[in-house]
Amino acid sequence: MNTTTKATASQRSATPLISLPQLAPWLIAILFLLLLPVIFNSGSALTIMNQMAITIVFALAYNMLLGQAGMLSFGHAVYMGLGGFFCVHLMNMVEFDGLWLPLPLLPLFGGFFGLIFAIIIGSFSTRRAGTVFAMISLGVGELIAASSIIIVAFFGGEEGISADRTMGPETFGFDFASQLEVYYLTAIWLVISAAAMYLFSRTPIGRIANAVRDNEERAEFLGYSQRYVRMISFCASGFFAGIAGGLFAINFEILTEENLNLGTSGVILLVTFLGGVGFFIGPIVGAVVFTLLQTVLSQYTEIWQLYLGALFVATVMFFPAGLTGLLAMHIQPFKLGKSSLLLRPYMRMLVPILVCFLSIAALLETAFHARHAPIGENEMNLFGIVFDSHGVLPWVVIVVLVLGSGFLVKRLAPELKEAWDDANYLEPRS
Amino acid sequence: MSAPAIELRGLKKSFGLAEIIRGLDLKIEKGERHAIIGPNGAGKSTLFNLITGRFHVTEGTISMHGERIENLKPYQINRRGLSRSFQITNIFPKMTVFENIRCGLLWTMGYKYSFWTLVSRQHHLTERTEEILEKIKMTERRDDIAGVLTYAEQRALEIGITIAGGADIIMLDEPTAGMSHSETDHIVDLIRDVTEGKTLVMVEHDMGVIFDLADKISVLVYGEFIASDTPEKVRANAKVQEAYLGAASEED
Amino acid sequence: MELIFVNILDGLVTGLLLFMLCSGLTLIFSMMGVLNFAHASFYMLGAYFGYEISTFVGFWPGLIFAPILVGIAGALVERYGLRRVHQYGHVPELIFTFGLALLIEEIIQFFWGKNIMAYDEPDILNFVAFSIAGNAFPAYKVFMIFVAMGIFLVLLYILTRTRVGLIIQAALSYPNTVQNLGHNVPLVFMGVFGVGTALAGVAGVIAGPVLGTFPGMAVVLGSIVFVTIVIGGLGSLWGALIASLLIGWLQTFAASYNIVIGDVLVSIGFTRPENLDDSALRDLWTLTVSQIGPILPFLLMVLVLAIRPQGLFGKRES
Amino acid sequence: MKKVTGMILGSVMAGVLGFTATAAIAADNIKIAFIDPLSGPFATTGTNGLAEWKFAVENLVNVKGGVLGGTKLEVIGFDNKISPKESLIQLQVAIDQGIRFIAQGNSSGVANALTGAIKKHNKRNPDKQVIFLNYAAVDPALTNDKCNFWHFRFDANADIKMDAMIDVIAKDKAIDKVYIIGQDYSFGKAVAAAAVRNIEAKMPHAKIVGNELHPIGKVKDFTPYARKIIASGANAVITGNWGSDMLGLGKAVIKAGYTGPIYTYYAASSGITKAFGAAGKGVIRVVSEGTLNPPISDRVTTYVNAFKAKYPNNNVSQLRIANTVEMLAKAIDKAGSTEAIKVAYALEGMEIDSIWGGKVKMRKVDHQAIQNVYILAHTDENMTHALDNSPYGLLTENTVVDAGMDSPTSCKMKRP
Repeated sequence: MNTTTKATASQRSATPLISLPQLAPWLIAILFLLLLPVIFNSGSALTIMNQMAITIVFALAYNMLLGQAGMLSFGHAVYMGLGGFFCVHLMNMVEFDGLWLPLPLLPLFGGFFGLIFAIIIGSFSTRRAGTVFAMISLGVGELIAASSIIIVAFFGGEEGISADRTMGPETFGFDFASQLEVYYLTAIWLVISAAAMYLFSRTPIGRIANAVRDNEERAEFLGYSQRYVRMISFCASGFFAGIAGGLFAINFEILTEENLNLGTSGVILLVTFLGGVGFFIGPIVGAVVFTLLQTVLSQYTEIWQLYLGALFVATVMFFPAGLTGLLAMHIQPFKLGKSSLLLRPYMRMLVPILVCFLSIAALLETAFHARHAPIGENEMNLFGIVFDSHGVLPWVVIVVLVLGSGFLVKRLAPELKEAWDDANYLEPRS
Repeated sequence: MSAPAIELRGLKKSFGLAEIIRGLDLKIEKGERHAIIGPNGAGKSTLFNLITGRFHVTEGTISMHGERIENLKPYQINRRGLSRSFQITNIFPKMTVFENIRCGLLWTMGYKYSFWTLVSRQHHLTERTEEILEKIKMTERRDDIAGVLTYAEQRALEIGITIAGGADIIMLDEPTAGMSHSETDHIVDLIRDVTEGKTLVMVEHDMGVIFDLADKISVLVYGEFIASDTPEKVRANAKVQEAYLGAASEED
Repeated sequence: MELIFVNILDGLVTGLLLFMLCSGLTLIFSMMGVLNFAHASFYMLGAYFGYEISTFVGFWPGLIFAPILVGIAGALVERYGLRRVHQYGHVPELIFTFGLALLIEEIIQFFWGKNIMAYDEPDILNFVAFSIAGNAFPAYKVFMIFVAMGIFLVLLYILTRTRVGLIIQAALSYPNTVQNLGHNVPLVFMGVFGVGTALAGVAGVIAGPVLGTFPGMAVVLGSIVFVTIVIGGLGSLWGALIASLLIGWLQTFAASYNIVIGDVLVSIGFTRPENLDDSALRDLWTLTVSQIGPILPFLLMVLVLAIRPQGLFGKRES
Repeated sequence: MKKVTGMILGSVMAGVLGFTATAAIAADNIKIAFIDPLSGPFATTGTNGLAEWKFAVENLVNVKGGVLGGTKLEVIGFDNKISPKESLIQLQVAIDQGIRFIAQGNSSGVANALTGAIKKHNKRNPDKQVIFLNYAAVDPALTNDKCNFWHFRFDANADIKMDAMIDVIAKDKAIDKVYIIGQDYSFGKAVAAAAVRNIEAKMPHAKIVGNELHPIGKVKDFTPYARKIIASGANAVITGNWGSDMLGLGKAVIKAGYTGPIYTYYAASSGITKAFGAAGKGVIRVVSEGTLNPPISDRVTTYVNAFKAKYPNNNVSQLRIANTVEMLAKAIDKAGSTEAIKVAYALEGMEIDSIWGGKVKMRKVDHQAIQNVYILAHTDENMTHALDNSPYGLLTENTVVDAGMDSPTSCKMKRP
């Protein structure tokens, strides 16, 4: 009893909310978001950036489950999708029924509906972690995606439900007809949600979620019900996923079955894991990289999904901490002031590794072209080089490149490993 | 006020057909340091798990300060002021030492499931955590990941987490298992220090530690107490010498 | 009445096909604790390998060699992929197999393209075995039933009568003790994964001609396979068999009878709204059981897990 | 620190993005954006369609010197992964590249998303208006309730095709029990509704013995459905199924012992013709807006042979693509401009001679193309142009001239 009153008293003690070094990355991020559309002002760039922002919010929400609370969900698209569907209906009510609702507030309602469904489904799915939770999430995801096609009145069948975002009351003179206005609206919500999710991870429940992830039984012996902790994490995650759904509704003005199905749920798992589940910015990195890969790579090659699948499997196998983990590995050498030790082996490895990856890609592309291109179109263009995919010479060149660079990488690997070990220890080892 | 800290009445536990705990009666008074000893497989850990809610009770009752607690969830029992450690180290391996201790504090300091306060801004919480780190002499390892600590350090951290919440009943399951002599001495000092004025229940194999720490000893053999008394009397008890101490000396 | 008998037979075929996949999956799960998301992808590999071999030397060699190839592929995946991921824990393992499922689908499209393959049953089995009230029962389906039964009996024999089987049985019940018995656990793991995926390969070869061989065939079956072993109880072979048959019949009978949900609602006392178009629940009233047939297993799984998390016959929780 | 490295990474990638978004604007061909699935499970139809588009543009327009006195047409593929969301992104990318003609066809869901988005886009950006050339999405709503000025449909819609199909079925008085089965989504429902309407109106002697929907893409084994069809005693089956649902249903029904006709929309090419093979002969019928067998002219034979020489693994299967390209070229010439609004007005009411026979007229009131509709049979006899590199193909059985010419529409077109 005594400690409780003391605790609440100390909460009121005046301290600055957040210190400058803590604030700096956020300020840089905000500045970056403000400046982005100045550099990339085409409609498609804005659309892609909006798409990225939405994916970031969704991935961060997903990581509240996977990274923070250790719950693997195969059906999280449901909460984003349902939030989005309700938002589209709200937009239509604004247009046709005269509901007064300024557009910028819409994502909040998306979050609210995401939360409601998270409460309903979480009430039975969060009883256990691990495989049982994963399987329930899969089942519920499939059920809701399937009913979205059956219940036409609400979900609009496979055509989905569309709306017009510009029909609401103007907010500060904006009617949100232009992509740019929508971009800034999305960016503001991105910053708000990211900050809220970051702060959530710093609250008692956020910390205890980590504890439950690491050791659910021990947490029980510290006074916390693991089920309740998971439930709260799940609801919070559902809320932010719903916000992402609201943003999606504003950006695309249409929600379809696609927003609910297993594919979308799988993609967000992929995005989050690719970025790195152990870090707050992991999902951000994952969302940025994935969106770019998906939009840019698919313009250049038909087999982009093959690369993506290979990248994902390689990440799980070799860098389970994701791309961010790969970067974070370098903090230790940097702190020790030994990052310079790595420079030389990195430089030596750079060319062979690049050549290795590019030549493997060239091998796949050429094989694919040789097999699937129309007759007569033997010429293909790869990295700006035009050659005949049916000819012997290109094949010989590519195979030699693959084998040669692969051999070099293997040769150089021990050197890198040694340098890496040295750079990670304070004292040079004997 | 007179109710004992822990009271067992006719406690039984079966797994399938095997009856592991066969009707235990025991009173542990407030402030008492009580050790439970017995040969391997006697049911000591099972008894711990029954009291702390990890296992369901087959028959009988468990009371804490006069209130029945059998078959409550572990977290419910913990909230009533009982905290335990584990025989196999049971910490949060991916979190820092500081965070491990802080997790032990959160509930009892009233933060519960709060998501509107930031832990880093709770000076009182940070101070308490630092105090405990000081107590278990781990201030220097504050920011290290718990999973990389040495075994002895992890055991100390385990005790730190257990006592952090300020529970008035502390249950330690073989706190010195697998430790060297100097490490054991350190842990014993630590236990004596941190359980000052509290009820302590411990399972232990090291007789030195038991006679050093315990006010009372209960001897558990095949799911039954064959003695429960002060160290001197237990040591003199013929049945104990035959069933337990005799066997123990053979082992040595 | 005759129709019911035909439906029972059809459901049996579906159920036994499911079981061929589930038996491998549940073996792998019991031994290794890995829920192999990519299991149906190995089934698809089996169908494609079978098709490719059949274009050169006919169906029957495909039935022998395709599963062997799939098994080898599975063993390689275990050796060079899964074993590496194993050290990170179960969630990354699950994610790995999830990624593997995506990758296998892409690899198949890389080599075979996206078209439906013209994979047909062998001519020798292309006749009507018998007819019931005008409903033809193809000989190939009889063949499928016998293959599935055969596999089940062989599995049963191996598990209960051989040394390897005893080790596997021990692992089913006491996953941690087998490690201590001095058996070469990594080798056993690799073998079990190889055999499990080879079983999926057999299922692929014999199902490919009937259910179609196309890049989406794994997705159609994939999650149902999970659902089945989760319902049956993770790690229980009998549970897998019973759940497979249950789901086979459930889907067959759901598809066979046009029970309208609205009629059911009326019969249990609800009144039908006067004007359906105005009702928000209008879709519920016109829904038929056959429309929701394929999602019934998911509903069943959610119910089973919410009530009995270890599944119908499972002893262990995951 | 981590944040900053993330940012740097982000900006590098964004640089790549900016480069690609602006780089592609070059040359002065008139570009058509082909937004359809080029990867994923539906890519077969998409890539085949793209090949047909590219070939049609080259061989019907560019060889004759292009449009506007020498400008060439060019088709650029955009992969929408059959996702409405991706389609909208690709639409935006296409518009940014200065493309003003959008072609799409696979999935009415995507078409719905696109037509809505294009309507809003044209209203919000009058300087960048675009036209939607819908060459395959046949959901009737697109030229009825959801019609708009920028959308033109070159395929016969589901209602028109059903109208023609029932006209043909009604001629066979022996058919008195019809079974309707389809996928449970808008198109499947539209087909079922149209079938019921037409059968009731034109086949008073016939009875509908079954009318049901099954989940789309989720049925592993169609045998139970086949059993019901057999049990109902049906002597004609009508289905709007496509892809593996079509093949699965067809094979199961045939295997279960059914011998009557199955009338379909999409039971051809993409491997389906080859997979049906001998089993489908005498059973499978396809309703289509054009026919290859027998070819009505040497022009058809030359065209198809040239196509097969270039794309041996693809089929000339979506015949309206040629009509679309020819009409578009004519409209651009007539408008004397590539401005979307002028071309759109030029397209309204336009009439051309179809390479496949008969005339194609773009009805002004709802932007629905009116053309001949054919009922084709799956067979290996009298095949000039077989499909899927198999001996099998589609042969004309019946022709309905100017099908659906007077079909009603609920479209209330608003012209800018």
